Amino acid sequence: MSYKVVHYINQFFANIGGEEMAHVAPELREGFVGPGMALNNAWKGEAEIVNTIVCGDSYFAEHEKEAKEQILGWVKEIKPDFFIAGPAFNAGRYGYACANICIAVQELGIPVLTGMYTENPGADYKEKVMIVATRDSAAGMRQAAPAMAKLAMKLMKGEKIGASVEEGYMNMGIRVNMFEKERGAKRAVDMLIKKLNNQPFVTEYPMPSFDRVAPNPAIKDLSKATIALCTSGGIVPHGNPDHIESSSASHYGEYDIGGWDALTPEGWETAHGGYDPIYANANPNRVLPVDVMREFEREGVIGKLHNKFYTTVGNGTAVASAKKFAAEYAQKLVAAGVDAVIMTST
Amino acid sequence: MKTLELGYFHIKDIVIGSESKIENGVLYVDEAAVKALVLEDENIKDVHFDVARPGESVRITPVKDVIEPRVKVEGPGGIFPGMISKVEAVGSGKTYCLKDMAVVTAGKIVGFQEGLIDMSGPGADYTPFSKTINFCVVCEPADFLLATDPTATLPIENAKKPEYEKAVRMAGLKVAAYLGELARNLTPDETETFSTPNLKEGMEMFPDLPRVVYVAMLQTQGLLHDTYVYGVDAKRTLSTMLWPTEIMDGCIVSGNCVSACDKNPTYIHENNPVVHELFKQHGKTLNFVGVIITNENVYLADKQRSSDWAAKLCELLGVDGAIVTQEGFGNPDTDLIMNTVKIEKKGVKTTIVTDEYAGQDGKSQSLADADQLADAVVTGGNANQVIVLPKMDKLIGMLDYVDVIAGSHAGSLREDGSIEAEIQILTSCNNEMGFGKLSAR
Amino acid sequence: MDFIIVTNNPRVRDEYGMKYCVFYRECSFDDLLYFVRDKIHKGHRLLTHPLSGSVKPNETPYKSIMISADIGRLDDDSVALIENAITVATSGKFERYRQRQKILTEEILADFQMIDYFLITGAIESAMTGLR
Amino acid sequence: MVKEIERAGLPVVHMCTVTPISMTVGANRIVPTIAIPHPLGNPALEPEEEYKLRKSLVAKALKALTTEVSDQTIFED
Repeated sequence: MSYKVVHYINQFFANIGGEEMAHVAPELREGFVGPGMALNNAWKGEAEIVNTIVCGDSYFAEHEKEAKEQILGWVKEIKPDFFIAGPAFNAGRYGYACANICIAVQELGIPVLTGMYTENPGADYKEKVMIVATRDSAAGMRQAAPAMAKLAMKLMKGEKIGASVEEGYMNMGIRVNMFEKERGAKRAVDMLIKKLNNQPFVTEYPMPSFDRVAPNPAIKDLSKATIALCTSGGIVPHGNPDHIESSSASHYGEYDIGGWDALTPEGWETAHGGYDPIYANANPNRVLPVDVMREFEREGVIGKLHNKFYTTVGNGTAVASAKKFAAEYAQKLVAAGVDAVIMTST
Repeated sequence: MKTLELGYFHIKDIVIGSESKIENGVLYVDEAAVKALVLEDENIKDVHFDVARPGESVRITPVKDVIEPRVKVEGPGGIFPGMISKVEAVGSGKTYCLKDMAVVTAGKIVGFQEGLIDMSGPGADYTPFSKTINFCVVCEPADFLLATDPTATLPIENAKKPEYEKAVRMAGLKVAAYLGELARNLTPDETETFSTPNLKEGMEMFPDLPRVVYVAMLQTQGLLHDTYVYGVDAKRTLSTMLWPTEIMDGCIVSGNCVSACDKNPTYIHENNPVVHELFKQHGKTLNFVGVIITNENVYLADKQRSSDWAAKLCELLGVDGAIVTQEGFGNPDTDLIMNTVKIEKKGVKTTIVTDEYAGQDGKSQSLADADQLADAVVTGGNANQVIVLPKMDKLIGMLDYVDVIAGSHAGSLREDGSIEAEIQILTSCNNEMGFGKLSAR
Repeated sequence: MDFIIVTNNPRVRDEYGMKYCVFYRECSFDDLLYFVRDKIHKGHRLLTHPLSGSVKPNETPYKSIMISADIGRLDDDSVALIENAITVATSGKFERYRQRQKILTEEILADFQMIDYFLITGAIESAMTGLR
Repeated sequence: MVKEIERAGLPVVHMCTVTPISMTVGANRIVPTIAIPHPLGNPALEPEEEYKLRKSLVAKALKALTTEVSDQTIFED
């Protein structure tokens, strides 16, 4: 009995056509198509592509919901042991489709794998789905197919997966131990020699990175602007009705301050576990300055104070989730026509 | 020019008997003689010896220190200066080493003590001391150290523990020096020579090579966290310089055994891997200038001062590059980042060696401190990785404490004798001088 | 340097309580870190590293931390150190020790107290010899 | 978090006591505040004085929002 595999490819690799045919809707075919042959050969009968799903890259990008529904429907029917997509090399929309369809199939409990070039936008999903790093063009198929086939077979068999550099997948943000060929001291000396000679070197532990976003243009006319308040100081309605946790919060709060001229200790408090709460509880405006914002509103200094504020506890503990929360409520602020934000931190 | 010749005797087996000698690669140990040596210290009530060989089903725990026996046969000073020999400066002449073996001191000092060496099985892949023939020295504390004070709420008077720690530390060094002495008048199997030019000579000899210094951070925080240099507790020292060969004569010895995975036992100081790898490149791709030693203290002003001095010495020497190695986790990460950032800011390129505590799932932040200037990192792997160590036929030491040693948890010691724990209980498995091949991505 | 030792280690309280300014609190390791954090927010400076020693957070229940007696401007470095220490100690990676603390014997607790006592002793020596 | 708001296209001013942390998290407009437990207040002051202090800090933040910056900028006064 060999493992049943479903393979996802785009219109180009199915030989339907290039950009001009990128609009084609998903189509289910029997057996392998195009690059699937190389995978099948590498598996030597231990696994076999039973079906190939072909989808146009533009179609997937523009009709993601429909495409996913259709494809997941087929996958549920076929019940494969494994789902493999691509490799997409440097094709951006193809990479995006491969990563996203893999994430969706993975949620069904079916192991998945895709492959693409490290700078493909789809590679942004490398922490969510295992992605084999390939070269930047289809000329790299000869290396990519066997590499993907080998790792796929390990996943199908449920074997232990080594560190990213050993297996050739992109680092998923999880530290995995491995044995190197050389001892650490030699690796350190070799790395230093490269660094001294201005040659490229790869650190074994990249320091947490701090990317930057360029500043947005300033507000031209404050008196017409809607300003929103946000805080990582954990200000919540008294009694913390949404049970925002004092640290590593799993959600953020969205609260209406319409009708509040100032925050009162009876109405508001802090849920933050990261500092002594007595001062904020005595006067919550010390963290979220609703009182002075209202005065600025009355004075016409600002157009309007947005009637909702967003709150998180910012202990720095859950950087990733804080990021997610902010990204989410930032969209709400944009949609509500807010022009600028004052964020207070404790 | 400072030159030291090391003579290597490859030890094939160790036999405990009634005579001490090295013959045909076999080390014979007179049990009564070494016992008398160890019991010279009244803090030790009893001692017994055992031999553990690679591949045997043997577990040694709790390990305190690991030492390679050496003897100084030519040149000033003696082995382990300031501890065993008088404090004269070493690092030149000729020194003999008993290779492929080690003296391992074991026995409980504190109740949560760790350090485990498996001579076979999966654990053996992680600790370098599964590959050496180990002469184990298992000590027992004197009764007066254990005397129960009937008025005390605590069952054991632990005020004397520092004395006992010292007694066991010295016992290991004395036995290693005694065994090393057996090689004094013999001919080594092979020799290797290490030479370091002084600054002026080095500049003239290798005008075009980048000049590199090695910055070794020594753990110096308190009892069971200490390191000694020429007999001085290194927490009371300023960052200073050594010839690389001084280390080979045992001028740095370890008093460290808490969190065994990333402590540098004396053996690893003697065989400092960074020193050896830099010597291999010396005169070829770089000019190895020397060693800066600096400490890792608890007091923040000490950290500030020591890292300032390490960076200042780099600046004074005008080096192009530096390798920085660490010892321990947590607050030493702060020293590591302070050293690295300050040295980089002097315009000196650095590579650092550390290890990680990324959690059992590998998802936590690996280091307690970080900086973008530390862009060239070698890692000794994630110490939180879980491992199951099968039961061994023979135990040297005691297992009473496996349930409480770092990296283990209640129920670590299973009924079948196997142990489920994090790899951090294995001696030197995440070594931060780059002694091993373990890494992580 | 005038200092305050904040500790949950009875041995440090007993040995140094009469000699130096010692704040003893009967609390967990984490709570001690939070207590020190609040002090730092009020303008005290950290004088010792909050993760001193190789005994892991939660492995030992005891911790002694030295802070400045004087209150000044908020010290950024102290804030970063204590926040990092809290992040590390509460990250969950030392969670299994928390369970283990329940099974520690009196003897082992005494040993943990002793190690912490020696760590802070070294710091006291440094603090007594230096003015800054 | 400030970065995510900036990324969404909204100018944002970060009012924060530990400005190095604010720099690290990538805020572009930064206004230093009083203390961690009470960034926009000072319990040692009389309520009216404290209110004035808060108002001056928020005014500084509003000014920051109307000031073009090209890089991370701390608005000290």
